[in-house]
Amino acid sequence: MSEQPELLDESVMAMVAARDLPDGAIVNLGLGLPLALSDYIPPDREVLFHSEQGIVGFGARVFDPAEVDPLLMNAGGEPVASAPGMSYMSHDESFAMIRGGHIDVTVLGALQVDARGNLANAQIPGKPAPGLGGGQDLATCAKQVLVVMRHLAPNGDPKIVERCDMVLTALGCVDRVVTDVGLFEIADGRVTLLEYAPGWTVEQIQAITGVELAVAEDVREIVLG
Amino acid sequence: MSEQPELLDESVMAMVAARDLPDGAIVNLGLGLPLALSDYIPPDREVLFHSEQGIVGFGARVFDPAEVDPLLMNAGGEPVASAPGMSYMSHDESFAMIRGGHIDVTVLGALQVDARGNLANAQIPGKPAPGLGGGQDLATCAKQVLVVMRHLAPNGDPKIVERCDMVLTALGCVDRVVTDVGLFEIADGRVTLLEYAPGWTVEQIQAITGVELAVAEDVREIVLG
Amino acid sequence: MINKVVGSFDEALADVRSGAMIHFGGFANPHNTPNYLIAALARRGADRLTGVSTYAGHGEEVQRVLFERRNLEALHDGWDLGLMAELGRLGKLITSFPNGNSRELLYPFEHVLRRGEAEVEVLGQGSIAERIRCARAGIPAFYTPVGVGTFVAAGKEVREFDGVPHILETALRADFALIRAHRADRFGNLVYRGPRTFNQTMAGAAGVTVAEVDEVVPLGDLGPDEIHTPGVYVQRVVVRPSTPHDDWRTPA
Amino acid sequence: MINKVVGSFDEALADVRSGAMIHFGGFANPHNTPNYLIAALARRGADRLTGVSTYAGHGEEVQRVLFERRNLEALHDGWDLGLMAELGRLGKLITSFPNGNSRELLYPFEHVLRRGEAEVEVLGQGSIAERIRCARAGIPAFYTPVGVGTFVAAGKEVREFDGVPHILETALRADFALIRAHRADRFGNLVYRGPRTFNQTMAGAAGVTVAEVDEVVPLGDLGPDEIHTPGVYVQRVVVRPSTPHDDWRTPA
Repeated sequence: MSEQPELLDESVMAMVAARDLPDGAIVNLGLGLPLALSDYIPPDREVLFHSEQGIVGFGARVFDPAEVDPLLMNAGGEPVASAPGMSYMSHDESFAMIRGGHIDVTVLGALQVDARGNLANAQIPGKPAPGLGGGQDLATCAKQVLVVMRHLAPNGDPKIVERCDMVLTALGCVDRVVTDVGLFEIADGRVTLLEYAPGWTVEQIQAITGVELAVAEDVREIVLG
Repeated sequence: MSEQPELLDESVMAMVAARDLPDGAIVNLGLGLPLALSDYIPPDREVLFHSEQGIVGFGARVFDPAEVDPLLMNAGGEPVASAPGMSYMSHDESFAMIRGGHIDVTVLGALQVDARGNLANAQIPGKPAPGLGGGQDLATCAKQVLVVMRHLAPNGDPKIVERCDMVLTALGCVDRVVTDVGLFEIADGRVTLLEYAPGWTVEQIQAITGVELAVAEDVREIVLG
Repeated sequence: MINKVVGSFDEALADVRSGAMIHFGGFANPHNTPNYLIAALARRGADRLTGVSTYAGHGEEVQRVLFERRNLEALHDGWDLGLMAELGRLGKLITSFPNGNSRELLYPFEHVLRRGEAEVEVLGQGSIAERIRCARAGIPAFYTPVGVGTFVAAGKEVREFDGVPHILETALRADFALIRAHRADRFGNLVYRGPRTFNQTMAGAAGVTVAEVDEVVPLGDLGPDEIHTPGVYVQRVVVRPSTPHDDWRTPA
Repeated sequence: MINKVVGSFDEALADVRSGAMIHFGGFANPHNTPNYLIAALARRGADRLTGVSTYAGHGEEVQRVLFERRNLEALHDGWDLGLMAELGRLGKLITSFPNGNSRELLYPFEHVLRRGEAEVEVLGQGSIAERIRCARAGIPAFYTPVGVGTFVAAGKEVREFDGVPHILETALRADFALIRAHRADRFGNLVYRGPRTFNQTMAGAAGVTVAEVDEVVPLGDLGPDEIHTPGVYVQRVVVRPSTPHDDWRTPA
């Protein structure tokens, strides 16, 4: 493992994920790595970020305490900016929006993803009970499910696997995965490498992946912007 | 019939119905005679009138065209006054309010009411299809169902009957009935005369009623206020 | 850039086809009805439509009488579902009021029904409202005690909860929802004035929700606590003409 | 005269009994949580409560750490469901987040669960939200595709609609709903500020809904288009103290 190329850092992973969000998309950001996406939307694109507690259309995260609106947080409790056209609603309306299929892209963290698109992100190791948050609703009902996660678990196990053996959040839902080594598509029971992180080879990525990868014809190095 | 005492007129019927609405009650007013109730609330009592299209807390009807807010109508399309504390909502929320049991009293017109409390007010004779409006929801879900109607149909048939033979709106729901000859309670399969219009005897009322009446121990003449 | 504001009512409904299912917002009052969208739908000429509406529409003549009775000035552009009935464009109507309330005033749809030219499904307003919300909210079916033991229960599953019988009702999703609101911004965020009727209920319960509004304001003018319908639920916005038209045939 | 404003938080919760089911509004942020109602519930001493909440509560210590991480000033009166967990008052919790999100920060309720002192029902936020709305709206049960094939489907009826399996979920009605809003009038009409979370969802979904508010304004100050929750859904209103308390034991 010592000869591995560099892993993408979290902000680059978020940029890769943000790069492909279409103009006008309604996008929910889940806990963990996905929360950073609202910081990386190019100024020429309008993406409406949705959060479970009843917000659609918020902006980038706010790090200056003087600028914080204590009521305006993302799903992870981080202060975010207001943006023109933003609106507030109730939890029931917020989930009517999710469950009614009005979310274009949901960006979720994960513990495991498998070749059938199954998603496991409920049972954090060591916690006494599984937690779902809004992830199950989002994974089941959003038009596109994009996972952003480290390629390997803290214990070194691959997180993209043949078949999830952790508590399942939702079945057959994941469309794309951004990890710190590449961008993958999941469809028809197959995981396809679309883009690789600078310096990585297909073989190196395959070696740390728990399922046999297909490789896109036009596989290429990740380029931002 | 020529020796009959006078029938209560519509405004007096509305006053009788309004008289017994408790302070603070949430009250829906149905089409026809019930619409007049919002004109007759004593100034020392606060009654919140609800209307299906998404209003709670409206006031008396407005007859001066100069005072009309064209958006603020009762369920029958008659202009009504705004009142402090009034609020607007959607049709779905308005019916969540109705169906969730939050309406204390629903005041409905009727074609027939029977001894089991069944209500028929859907199929107006001569119309090509039954109409329900919000009446079925209200009759099924309100805490109390108060019918205000003429005692006899235009063709002279009694409207309080042993068993409805017209299209049913809801089963076993009617609690009280105000007609132009008296006030009645329906419970346990029995219709009880509580109050009679001035000049009327129990026998005269029984003679134009389609079911055998019980008579309250303290039966008395209707007094307003 | 997101801009849901469309230049004309005709453009907003250019892709409505015959046989489409349409939610019609409003409640028995031309002031909360999407009048110009209905006129554009009439011009579009699509027929065999399935409509969903609280009521079957007054039509011009009944509306004039009702306004006169209340000493109100009649509108020249108060088009409602009655126009679609008069033109024979409705193949089916799902409604709580297929008829007028008075014995002497006849809705245009009553004539259609008498001639046997359309189907009707009569259902209580609350069940219609909830079925529409279900479409917005991704719920295929729910149970309600409303309608048990009456004609609306015919053919529906009955099931007891806590000893009380309930019937199963299903979601009502349309191809288009035509609604009326007061103000909008380019994201399609909406603010209503007055009772929000089926307008708010239907927003988001169709493939394409089109809002007819009094004015479009700059983005940011509608505050986050004030917006009633988030633009997520709205695909197209059209502004009413500043000078009322008096013939539905006039392009708008 | 209608006046739902109650003089103290203790008075507002004086009839809560042990074993009651309680909806707790808010979402992982003390600024939208009914802090003083939770403190009063703690003083009331009722236990074996069944709670419904998006999350299990941070408790004072976790909240302090989270605020420090974000360079925000910690609140002294930011009490949340964690307080009830710390005091051992919860017999059962229905929630989407029984644990903290981070591996190193432990919610008070995690300790309760490890000790086996309470039951937990974990369910997605959307299914919880819809089940609560059903209680407000008189719907005993509905179908949803969310949770099919996962642990939440255990023991639930599965049924296909359009070839897609769905599970049956039932209404969640509580004895009390404790919610937070910005302004109220004496009718109990409420206006919120910011995301309305479970606060708006739970209003009307309990026998008694109690709203903790920043201020009560004269009747009529809240306009009909502006009110988020009609007072019909609210039984009691209590105003937060003008000077924050720093001990939950202090009567308020």
